[in-house]
Parts: sequence; structure tokens; C-alpha cells
Amino acid sequence: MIELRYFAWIRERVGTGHESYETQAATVADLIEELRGRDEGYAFAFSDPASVRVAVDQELVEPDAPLKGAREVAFFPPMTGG
Amino acid sequence: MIELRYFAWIRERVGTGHESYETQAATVADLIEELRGRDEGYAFAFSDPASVRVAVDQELVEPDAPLKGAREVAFFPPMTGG
Amino acid sequence: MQVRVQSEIFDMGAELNRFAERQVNAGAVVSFSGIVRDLATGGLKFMVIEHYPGMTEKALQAIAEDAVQRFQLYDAFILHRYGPLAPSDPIMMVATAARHRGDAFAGAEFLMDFLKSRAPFWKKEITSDDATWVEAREADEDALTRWKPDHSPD
Amino acid sequence: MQVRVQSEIFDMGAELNRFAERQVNAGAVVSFSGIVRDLATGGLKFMVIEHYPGMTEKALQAIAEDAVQRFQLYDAFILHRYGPLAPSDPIMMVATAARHRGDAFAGAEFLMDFLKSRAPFWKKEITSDDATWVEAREADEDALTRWKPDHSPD
Repeated sequence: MIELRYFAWIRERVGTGHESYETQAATVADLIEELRGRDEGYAFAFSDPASVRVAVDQELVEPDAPLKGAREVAFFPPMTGG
Repeated sequence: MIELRYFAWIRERVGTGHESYETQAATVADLIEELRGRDEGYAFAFSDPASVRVAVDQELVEPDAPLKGAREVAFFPPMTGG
Repeated sequence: MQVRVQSEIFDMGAELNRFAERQVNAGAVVSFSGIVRDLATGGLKFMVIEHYPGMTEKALQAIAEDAVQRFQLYDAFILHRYGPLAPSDPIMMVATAARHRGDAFAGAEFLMDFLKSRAPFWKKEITSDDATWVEAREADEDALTRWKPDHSPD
Repeated sequence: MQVRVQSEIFDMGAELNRFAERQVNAGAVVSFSGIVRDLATGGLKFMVIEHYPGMTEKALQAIAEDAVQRFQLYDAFILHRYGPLAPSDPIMMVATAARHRGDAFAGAEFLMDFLKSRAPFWKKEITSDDATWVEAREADEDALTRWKPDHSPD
């Protein structure tokens, strides 16, 4: 089980801020592909992979990052702090 | 008559902060040359022309600046504010 | 070095003074404060900032440590708010202390560039009839390239 | 735009707040504060700053106007002290306000570079047995070249 977290408009499109999720996906990109197939909300949230940022265990990663051992995966749009 | 003003170590070497002075010098450089001949203090103050900055009527000028019409000429070392 | 994430408003002058008083023999202190601007069209009621508790603090700490090391800063400070913010409220601030001004300025710009694009904050603008997530500016992502080791500084 | 020359100590936080409160819809406020450092050898009793009353105010005003125009600043502020200053006293500060952070930072650096080498202030360091005029750093004069129109920015 991985804890999934969603922020900003990705959270709004998915419809929840966090959930526990069982997956065999090997990489972040595989997981995104899997999530897109769940329902329309997920498909909408992940429709443009270029505008999705991912953190594994609270560290920014690239889409090819492996998920092995990950406890928490977070999805969010490009950051706009400051 | 021109009002001459001296600051920082130029003031200390000349021995005064300001004085009225009568001159026929055409340019700042001519005036410096003239002042150098006045006494040892002035000669010391102006011994290294590269480290003397000049303002005519409170505007920074180059040594070849004309003195015609000047009311106040100030001499000082490179500035060190901030 | 200090990083803080809070919803409460803060007093940028008081924060600057506290930061400066902590310094020993720093000749240069730089601060940057970000303030909620109204929209070009007017009518901003408030802004909401969402963040990622846990990751936010770690990201800010890493950015501050990186800045201190790169620019040999004596100290660095980052404060960022989340939650609802009114127009003209301060959003965040950073401060740096260094021996000379060049490092203090560069350190503060570095903090800002990384904070903008690498710390998990998202802004939403609320008007009376709309709520819009602020889009990341390409210029903000581009700003990071100037800090790459192979990018020769001017 | 405001420039001030005074012998009295000042509160940099209070000055920053006053400056920021004057702004309307500026997204970015940058401040720089210069502080009296002790000498490398220790033993600085105090610093004395001499200036050229009359010319100082005009020079600072011209520098501030130039910065506002070049970087489309909403506002600029310069405050510089003269007379005797104790170690760890604030010497001076500048502040800028702009729409975006790049201009606010560049404006503040520009103010500092010109103030350092073009405003008539001179520092003297007083120890228990010596009094030495601070020498201008070549780096400070060199810093001005980056603002020349024919110098392509990075």
C-alpha cells in the first residue's frame, strides 16, 4: 500500500487529497498511466503529463523514478510559491 | 572667487575643509596643478592625481572639466559609502 | 538558519530586525518580501495558498542550506504563509546575511528562484465570481538555469 | 521616492515597514542594509562617516531616480548615516518596490553599486591607537560596468 497525495487542481480533479492505494506499478510514469484509467476525474487530472509534478517520499522525482519502497507519492501542478 | 572644499584625507592633508580662492585656472587639472604648488600640505594632498575625485558645483567631473562659471569646487578621495 | 511555514500574518520589519540582530559581524543583510497583488482586472477578494505539510519544511530547509553553502552566507531565513491571504498582505519573505553585498544579494535571489519553482506551494486567486489557480510562469523555471554549475555567470 | 541623510541611528525594520506600507500593488519589496563590521584584527572602537552636505542629497536623489526609471520600480528609498557609528550599528539601507522580483532585486543592486562609488561618503575606522580612511575597493568601481548600456546582461 502506498499513500497517494494530491494537491491544487490535481486534488480538485481527482476529488480527494489523499488515499491509500495498492499498485504493482514499477515507476511513477506507470503509476500515472494506471491512475488515468480509474475514472474520468483521474483521467482529467493526468491528461497533460507535462504539467504534473511528482514527489516520492517528499522528494521531487522524474517520471522514470522507481516506486520500489515508496511510502508516499504526491502529485501536483508546477509550484507557484514566493 | 571660487569656494574650494576638501573632504576625508584630502581635507586632513590640506588642513582645512573649505576656503575661498582666486584663480585663473581654465580647467580642474590646471587648478590642481596650481594648488599643488601652494605648500607641502597641498602637494601631499594632490600627490597622486589618480586618487583625487572632483565635483564642480556638486556634480562629479573629469579633470579636463572647465572651471568657467564654477562657484564651488570640491576635492575628495574615491567614495566609500554604503 | 531558520525556515518557517505559518498561516498567520507576519510583520516583515520585525522579522528583518530579529534576523539582523542574530548576526555577528555581517556587513550586508538583504531581504525580499512578496506581497499579494490585486489582479490586472481588479476584484481580487483573497488568495489561498495550499502547501504540502512535511515536504514544504524539508524543501525550504534544503534550499536554505544550499544557499548558505553556495554563497558563504552567515545566515539565511525563509518564512512562507499558507491559507487565505488578503490583498496587500505579505505572502512570504527571505533574508540573507553575508560579509559583502554581492553574496547577500545573490543568496537572496537564489532562495527566491528555488522557492518559486521547487517548494510545494500553490496559489489560487479568488474573485467574487471565480477561483483560478495561478499558473507557473515559464520565466520562473528558466530562472533556475542561471544557478547551474556549467552556466557561466555574467 | 525618498532619500534621507542623518546622523541618528535608525530602525531598519520600521523603515522597511513604512516603505512597504506606502506601496500600492507592488508584488516585490527588496531591502539592503549595511552594518558596521569589526576589523579583521578586531578592536574597532567606532567608525566615522564624513559626507558632502548638499551634494550628498542630490547624488542620492539622482541615483534613486535613475534606478526607478531603469527598472520600472514603483518606488525606491535610500537612507544613509554620517558621523560616528558603533560596531554593529546600521550604516545605511536601500529599498525597492516593483511588480516582479527581478526588477526589485536589480534595482536594489543598482542603488548599492552607485551609492558605493558615486555618492560622497567616506568612512574612517577608529581603533584605540589608529584612525584609517577606508580605501575604495576596485571591485566596487568595477561593479558599475555591468550597468553600462553596451554591457550585455547575462
